[in-house]
Amino acid sequence: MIDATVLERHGVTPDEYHRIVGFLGREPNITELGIFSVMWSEHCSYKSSRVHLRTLPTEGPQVVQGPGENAGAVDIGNGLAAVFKIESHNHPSFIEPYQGAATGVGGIIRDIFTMGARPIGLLNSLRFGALDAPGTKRLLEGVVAGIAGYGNSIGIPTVGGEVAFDPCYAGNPLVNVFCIGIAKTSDIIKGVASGVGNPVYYVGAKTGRDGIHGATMASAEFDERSAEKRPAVQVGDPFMEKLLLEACLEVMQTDALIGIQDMGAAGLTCSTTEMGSRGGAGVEIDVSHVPQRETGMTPYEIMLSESQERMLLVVKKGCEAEVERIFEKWDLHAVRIGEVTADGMLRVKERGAVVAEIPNRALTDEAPVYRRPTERPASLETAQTLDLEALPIASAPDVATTNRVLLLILGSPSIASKRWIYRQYDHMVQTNTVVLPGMGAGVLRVKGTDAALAMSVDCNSRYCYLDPRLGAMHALAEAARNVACAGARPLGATNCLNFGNPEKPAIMWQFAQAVEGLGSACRALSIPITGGNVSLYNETDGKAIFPTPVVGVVGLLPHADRALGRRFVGPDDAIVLLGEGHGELGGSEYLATVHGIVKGTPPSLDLDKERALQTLIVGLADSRLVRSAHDCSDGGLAVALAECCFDARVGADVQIDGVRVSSRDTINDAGALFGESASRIVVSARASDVPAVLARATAAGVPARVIGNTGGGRLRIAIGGRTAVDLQVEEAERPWASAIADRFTQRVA
Amino acid sequence: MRARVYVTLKPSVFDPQGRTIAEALHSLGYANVDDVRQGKYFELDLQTTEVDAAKALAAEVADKVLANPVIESYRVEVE
Amino acid sequence: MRARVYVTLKPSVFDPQGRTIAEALHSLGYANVDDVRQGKYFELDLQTTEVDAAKALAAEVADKVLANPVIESYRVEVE
Amino acid sequence: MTFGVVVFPGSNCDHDAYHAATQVLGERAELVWHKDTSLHDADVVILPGGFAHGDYLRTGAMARFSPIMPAIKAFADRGGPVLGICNGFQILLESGLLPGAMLRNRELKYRCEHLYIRVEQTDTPFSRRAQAGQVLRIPIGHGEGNYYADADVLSRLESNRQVVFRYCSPSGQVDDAANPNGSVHNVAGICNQRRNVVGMMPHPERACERLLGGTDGLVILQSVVDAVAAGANPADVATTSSTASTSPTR
Ligand SMILES: Nc1ncnc2c1ncn2[C@@H]1O[C@H](COP(=O)(O)OP(=O)(O)O)[C@@H](O)[C@H]1O
Ligand SMILES: [Mg+2]
Repeated sequence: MIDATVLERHGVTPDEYHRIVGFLGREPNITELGIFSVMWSEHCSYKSSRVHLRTLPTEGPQVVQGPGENAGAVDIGNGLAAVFKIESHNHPSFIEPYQGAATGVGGIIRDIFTMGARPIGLLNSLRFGALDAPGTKRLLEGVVAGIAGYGNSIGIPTVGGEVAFDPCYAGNPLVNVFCIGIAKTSDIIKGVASGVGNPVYYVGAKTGRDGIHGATMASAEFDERSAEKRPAVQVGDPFMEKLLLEACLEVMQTDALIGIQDMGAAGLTCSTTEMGSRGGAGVEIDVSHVPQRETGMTPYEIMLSESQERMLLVVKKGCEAEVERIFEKWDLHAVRIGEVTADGMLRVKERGAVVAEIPNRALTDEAPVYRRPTERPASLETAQTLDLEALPIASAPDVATTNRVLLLILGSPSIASKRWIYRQYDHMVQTNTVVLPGMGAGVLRVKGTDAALAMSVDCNSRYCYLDPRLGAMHALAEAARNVACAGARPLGATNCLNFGNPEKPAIMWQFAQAVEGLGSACRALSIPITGGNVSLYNETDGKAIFPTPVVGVVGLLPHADRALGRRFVGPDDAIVLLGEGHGELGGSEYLATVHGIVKGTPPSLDLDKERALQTLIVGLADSRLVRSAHDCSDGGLAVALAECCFDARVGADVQIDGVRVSSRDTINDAGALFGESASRIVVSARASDVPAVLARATAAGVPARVIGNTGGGRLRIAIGGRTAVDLQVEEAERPWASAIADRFTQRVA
Repeated sequence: MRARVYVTLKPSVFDPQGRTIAEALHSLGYANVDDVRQGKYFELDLQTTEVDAAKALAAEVADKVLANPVIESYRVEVE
Repeated sequence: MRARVYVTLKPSVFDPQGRTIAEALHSLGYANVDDVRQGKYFELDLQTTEVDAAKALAAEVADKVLANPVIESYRVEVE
Repeated sequence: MTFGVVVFPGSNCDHDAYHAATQVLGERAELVWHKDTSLHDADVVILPGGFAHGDYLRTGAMARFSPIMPAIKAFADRGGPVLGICNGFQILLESGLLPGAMLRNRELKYRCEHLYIRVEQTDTPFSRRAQAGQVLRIPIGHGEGNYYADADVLSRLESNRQVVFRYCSPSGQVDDAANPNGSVHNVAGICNQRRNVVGMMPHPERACERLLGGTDGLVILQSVVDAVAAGANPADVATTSSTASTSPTR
């Protein structure tokens, strides 16, 4: 019955099958094979990534919960913890952008409230092909509408994110969603099953045939009861999730609950086995008690269904009525489907007859782990070779041309304002949003305290392509720097590692390098990783995406009212540059947008300097010595300065030093204006505070210099005394403000 | 000529909106309504005067723009 | 028995969705589509087995719940 | 005084209204579950924003059948002040407590941002503290805020001075450029004939704290605190008519 074709369809290798037989001491039946296949899938078992992920630093005095639970958590004082995680929904969003993105939001929200935390914020990190390429606009529009449709409805503000466009994502967009919640540290709930005889409850949407993955799909061949066609697309139901969220949080206020977990990937299978294995217990369920949306579902289908908006609970014996009553209040029917057992087995019955019986450990701890071969791609050498002298530009700089180049970069969709996007997200519900999207890191006050949390997701995948190790370090550093620019001290990070096919040594090399880089940056900045997600096989027609390790960092501001935004506050403030530029153009937005090339090596990154810089800016914010702060990254100093002027319509008059990276002055100017040297922040300060700012910087060992003043209606940048850029702020703002919106104009008369 | 296009979720796709409406109807006492599925309905005013051409045009428009073939199916009528 | 309910905006009410679709169709080159109006479509599974009773039930549900008389009108069919 | 904040399944600004009433205004507030049939001792009722029943059929379409609705109607009939915010406004429309209906935003997109509204009428319990013509900066967050009423209803609304708030420019200009959703006559909020029931799309509870970027919403909530303190049955509130122009420039 189980032959090579069946194994292949389940993505189970002959070796793995051998191990399965070993664990069971017999051949599995089809339901058991299905259960093994999903639990041992890359998505659930992390079999290719686990050896690398183990090297990430996960500890620190602030860590309340590290990796391994549904989400990580850090202590934020006042007896509270911030619970957060990021997850990908790339493939589903490509198939059906609206529902794929919506269900991605739904899934990550469940991970957070499962921990006993009330979700208070969402971020999203999106990657698409070139915006003008066919299909991109439809994808972007659908994904954004899906995120909005789910998040707005359930009432969790989307307070930030990032969006980038590059042809490498044309066949494989990325949709990563981050969620953060707040729990009392003492009330954090885990996904464990324990206490023999305690009832196991199912609550939420009914189980349908949706989401049973193609690769693990049962076919008529091995089960006559199953229908031939099943939709891969799941439809999100934010209303159901809102009810689940409120009801679960209410149940968590009682002492009736032992453990709880959402049914995400691998549905009922994953939640029963993981909860059992965490609690060192077994779980026995009868699938005939599982609420079903369709008729004639097999145990195989019920166990593997990935229907959305479902939760599994282990309840204290004797508290059943209390739990059922709370769910009834919310019009949800909690159904008892089984109980906790002592024998460490996952036992599945159908109307009393055992249809699957597997030791939990075999599905979780004993799942295969691979150290896949790695090999540095030969093509990297060429990519890293950047010949600035060969760039086809004039050698003598003139202001008109440089103005045009700046406008071009400001209007590049990756740099341009994302207002058209975040305006579709409710970013104010829950009345906590101190710093709105578009102003830098999202900042949410913590009600009942003076504090606020800042959060940012970042990754420059061009850097990661050119040097995955350094690129990943930049991702962590940039996310942390954005958080620090808001005035918050980074406390912890989560990550979503989006890569190609790990069975290719070149991809696996990228992966290993990126994890190494991420780990070393986390250690240097004392930011532990508390959780994350890995998304592999992001390839179309054998062509992989750029390695994209998206990092989300969460930080704490003791005083919410000291939060900073990017925008200049008014005229006559001094503009101070913290950090130094070296004209590094490798992998820059300038090269990509103006010259259409992704080449060179990413900017260097000195993590000690980065750490000093971040500590400095957090201190300056706390002492109210600066009025705005903006990280200088994509597009370099010129773009950062322009963005400080935008929305405020406050101009800037700036003088900077030149750099020498080429024999031609145009290129030197480009390096000074658009070079992306790391560890730089543009701040503005009252003139009277400048001495204090500079003194603090000196004490911290951070280079700092007054580079100009705010005021007037123009953005003027001189290099070594010679005017390089001179534009009306309004003129500069136009392409930036409208680049994305104009491509979607849809105004009805 | 007027064409009517009916777009519905494919039968295998879960329709949470329809289900929620059905449940609301139950709580209002309409126990006789077993299930509800919600779809979209379009009226197109076409310049075409021939039935077959109108049908073909409406079907093309439905296929390309009005329905999402991944999860929806459609039906066209011309009057 | 299955009832179908079609809910449309009253002719006097401006339909932004229909208008947007019409404009999108024009920009795709479908100049033959003069106008589009979008409505809602419901399929109700009723326990009733009599046509008249089914019609009456569906109409009641449409009137009370499915359509908003301020802006919408509806039509019921039973198969 | 006590604010009664009604919680429908899918309400998501209920806690925001509660927070504004208790933490910012320092008043009492109670969350009233939609299956309750009594408003207990609420002096003012707020129907908060959100997505009651997911707004799956139409915004507010199913909430109007909630068991609490008869109590709200009775409260309104007695002259009690009722404020519907966003989804709450939509529920008031669906249940007939206010005239008209909501269509999708003309650009078909959900829209969340700070906007400006002009106070047109000050003889309602939710605007009595404002100056006629005062411009308030208050956020919106909705996908279906395109207010519609047919010509007759609209002219009655205007002649009875029932348009309480209109979308406007920062300087108070009521024109199409300031209209975020296509509402007729730039309507952002209206009241019933008796003037005690007000519905508005913008969220005053989101604009009550400096930390969150502005406090212009306070005038609306403080108005009703005054009204209740004055023991005013809104029908008795001084009917000093407001001076703002009643017909918008279009
Ligand atoms: N998808 C999105 N959702 C919400 N906000 C976004 C999104 N993309 C970008 N933003 C916001 O726009 C601003 C600029 O984004 P980005 O260019 O990535 O900032 P930075 O360069 O500081 O990392 C940030 O405030 C960010 O939160
Ligand atoms: Mg960024």
